[in-house]
Amino acid sequence: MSDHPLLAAADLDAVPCTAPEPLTPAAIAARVARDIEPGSFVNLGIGQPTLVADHLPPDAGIVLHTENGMLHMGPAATGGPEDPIDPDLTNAGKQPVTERPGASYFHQADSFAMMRGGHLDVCVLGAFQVSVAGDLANWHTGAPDAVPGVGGAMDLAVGARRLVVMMTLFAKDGSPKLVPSCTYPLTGVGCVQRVYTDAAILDVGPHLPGAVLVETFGITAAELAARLR
Amino acid sequence: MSDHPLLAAADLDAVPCTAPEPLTPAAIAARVARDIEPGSFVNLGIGQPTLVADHLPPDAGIVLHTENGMLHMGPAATGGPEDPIDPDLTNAGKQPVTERPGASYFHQADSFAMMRGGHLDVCVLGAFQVSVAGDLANWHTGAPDAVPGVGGAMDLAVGARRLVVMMTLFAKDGSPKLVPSCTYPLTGVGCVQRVYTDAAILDVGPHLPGAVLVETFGITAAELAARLR
Amino acid sequence: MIRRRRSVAPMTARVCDDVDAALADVPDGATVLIGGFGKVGMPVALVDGLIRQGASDLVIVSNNAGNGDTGIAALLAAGRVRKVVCSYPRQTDSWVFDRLYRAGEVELELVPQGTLAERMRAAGAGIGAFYCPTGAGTPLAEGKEVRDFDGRPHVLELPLRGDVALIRAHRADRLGNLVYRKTARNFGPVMATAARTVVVEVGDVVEIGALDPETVVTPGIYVDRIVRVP
Amino acid sequence: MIRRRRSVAPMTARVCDDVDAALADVPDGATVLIGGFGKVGMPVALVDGLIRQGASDLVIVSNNAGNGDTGIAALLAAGRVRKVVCSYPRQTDSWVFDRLYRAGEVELELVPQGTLAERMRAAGAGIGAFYCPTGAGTPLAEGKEVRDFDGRPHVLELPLRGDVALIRAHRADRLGNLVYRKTARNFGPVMATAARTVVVEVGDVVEIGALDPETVVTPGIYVDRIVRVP
Repeated sequence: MSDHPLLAAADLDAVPCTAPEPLTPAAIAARVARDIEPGSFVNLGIGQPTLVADHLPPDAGIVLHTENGMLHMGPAATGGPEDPIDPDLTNAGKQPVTERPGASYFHQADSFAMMRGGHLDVCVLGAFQVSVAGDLANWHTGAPDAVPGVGGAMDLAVGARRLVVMMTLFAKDGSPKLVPSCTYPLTGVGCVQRVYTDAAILDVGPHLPGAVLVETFGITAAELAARLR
Repeated sequence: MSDHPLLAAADLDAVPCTAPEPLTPAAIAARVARDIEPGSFVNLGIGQPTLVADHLPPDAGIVLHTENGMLHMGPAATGGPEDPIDPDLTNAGKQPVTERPGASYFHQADSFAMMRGGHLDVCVLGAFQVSVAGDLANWHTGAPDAVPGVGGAMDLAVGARRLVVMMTLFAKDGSPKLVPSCTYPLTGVGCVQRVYTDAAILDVGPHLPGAVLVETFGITAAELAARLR
Repeated sequence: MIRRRRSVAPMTARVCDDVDAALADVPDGATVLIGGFGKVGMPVALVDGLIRQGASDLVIVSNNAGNGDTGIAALLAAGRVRKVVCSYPRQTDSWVFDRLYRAGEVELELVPQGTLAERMRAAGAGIGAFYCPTGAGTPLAEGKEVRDFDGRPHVLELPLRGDVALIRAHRADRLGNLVYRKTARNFGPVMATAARTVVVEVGDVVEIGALDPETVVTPGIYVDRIVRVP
Repeated sequence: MIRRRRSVAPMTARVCDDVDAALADVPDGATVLIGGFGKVGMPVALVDGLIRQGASDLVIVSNNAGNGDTGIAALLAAGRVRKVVCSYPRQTDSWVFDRLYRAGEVELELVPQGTLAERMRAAGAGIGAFYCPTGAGTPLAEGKEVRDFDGRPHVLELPLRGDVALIRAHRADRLGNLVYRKTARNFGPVMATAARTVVVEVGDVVEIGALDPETVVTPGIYVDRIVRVP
């Protein structure tokens, strides 16, 4: 048993530190992209996860799903002659996008059936907090006067074969966003499998004795473990 | 209260006898067709109900649904140059049919959603027995060695806005097929609203005090009431 | 189950002369399903027509709760909406909803987007209720029955029916068969099955037979009224 | 929920050389969903391939239980099938099933046709269970939970999943996007969502981009293997 509030017992010296500096959002996105297997069907959540698309190898046959009703979504439309902005074609963030060859369109019930039914291989979401048991909080800060909005976040949380989170490891006030137990309202229970952050990659989940450090960036595992206490 | 085992109390002399002879199956079908409102969406069950299609006014905009996945089904295909037999185009009885302009095709979940969701105006089914409360028995004789088969009968029974039955009023052994309570296994409970037979039209249903004679054919209402005792 | 009020008029009578004719009978207190994902696929002309028409005390079911000062936002601003059922009211330009919500002047039922779609599908498909894993263990499952299937908790969800649906499609034939365009398809086909009266604005009305039967997305059986709004 | 085993091969590798390659790994005891309504839309070459392949102790889910002496009937006659889940086994030419059923050599689970489709849809759509009015008060609801919604009794129905689905489509592109033809569409799109491995025989395989994205009925995400069978 570990006496660390977040991390499972492990040989911290064996965890590789693979970058001299903490990762930028683009670098986190690239690292997420590297772990996505060729041929995967992937949903990228609103916000920073959309950056992952820029780092997927074009020949890997990775297919993007957008929950507003499309497979084989292409990059953002720039409005140029090659990719004009089409008001009928957006991603889940309502930004204009393009269509790749092999695309298909479907309605909302079919789109969420696809997601909830376990047909997507990977979903990448942002988060306010992730717990060591894989609980996800990413839709509501819990502030009493906040207007809540959930969108497809809870559907994505239960549906994907592999759900990973992309976020900074520490909030602006310095507190870890990886927590023993989420204090913000939950999006899903035990649904996150891996967290990609600027400082480290960690595996989480209901069957682990604590978060497991996979790789660190700009900090050694031992130093990070100390910061996470 | 009526003391008749099947019929609600009524002034039998007021029930019109509108045909000198019992109706043929084609004449029953024509009578069913006459009661279908213009613009209706209609499903015709396997067997004699399919005859109804021959009697629908061509200009009434009545649309046929077939539960194997089509709206605007046309007449049977004869194999002639105008309506060749297409192995991919059949009705629910697996007979080759044709397609009318304005047709659409859909899969089985969508087709039965359409039916079960109450979007069809009229469904016409055959029956072994109908009870005065509108219970329907039309899928199984209950014989222990019979191979059962239900197909879409139960779905049709619960789904249509108006379910009517087309059958002979008496079985081959002379017993009425309109019964106080079905002895054959049920297809649906309280689902039938009207029964069109060779001898009479009767309204049935859970809210009626007994079957209500609407019209007789080749027999007076009083004579028929006596035969039904 | 949707018990549709069927007009007995001839089959091409579904095409209305204008938006106002198509919306004349929307009653106060109606539950109105409104298509669109943000502005994509939003039936703008029908929503504007609903504002002119004047029905009040409405329950609006839509993915979002209005953008800027037009459309659903204008309907809200006019005080016509008692309750909003949606997945994502909070947007950068949802100031009308935000103000009314904070002032307690509009009720909100927040539903996960997929559950919103599935509840309308259930209404249209004659499903009495369904168990859905989405939201189990979260505040949105509070007060709802939860039951395990296959070792996972599922929330019991009920059908969501409309009195009226307002949707936009790309093209209709005169029988009401519809096709959509790209991601503007979104909620249209589901909402078309889930309301007693379905009103569709379309860019284009074509003759019967002009749509390939294999490509029809919403069969005309679901459509009551069509208005051409190019 | 379907946890699909995804091959990591390049995206065009879904096209198999022949039926035998596409079916090589069907295990004994598998639940096999087989498309078609009678012979319409039946994946004849795949069923013949399954007979050659030799898997036994199978559970077959299909609308019917075989016609004549070929296809599903031949699979039954070869003693490979432990159980049939279907809506309508009894046909004029279902003598193989009839004999085995009367002899107690094959188990039958009779499911109303719409419930059969909806149970497979639920499996593919991640719905834990649903309440369906079909069959309430009949022998087919015996032993099942019944509950009233909207004043009507509904039967609790569970998802129906396949290990393998064998279906026929009209045309595929090399990514597995499918279109069907007329009423041969029937169970194909539903079964494609409901099995871990989906094998499709198609009349024609076209290049990526040759199918209009608006008209794709089964997106390639649901399709694991394609065999051209003209």
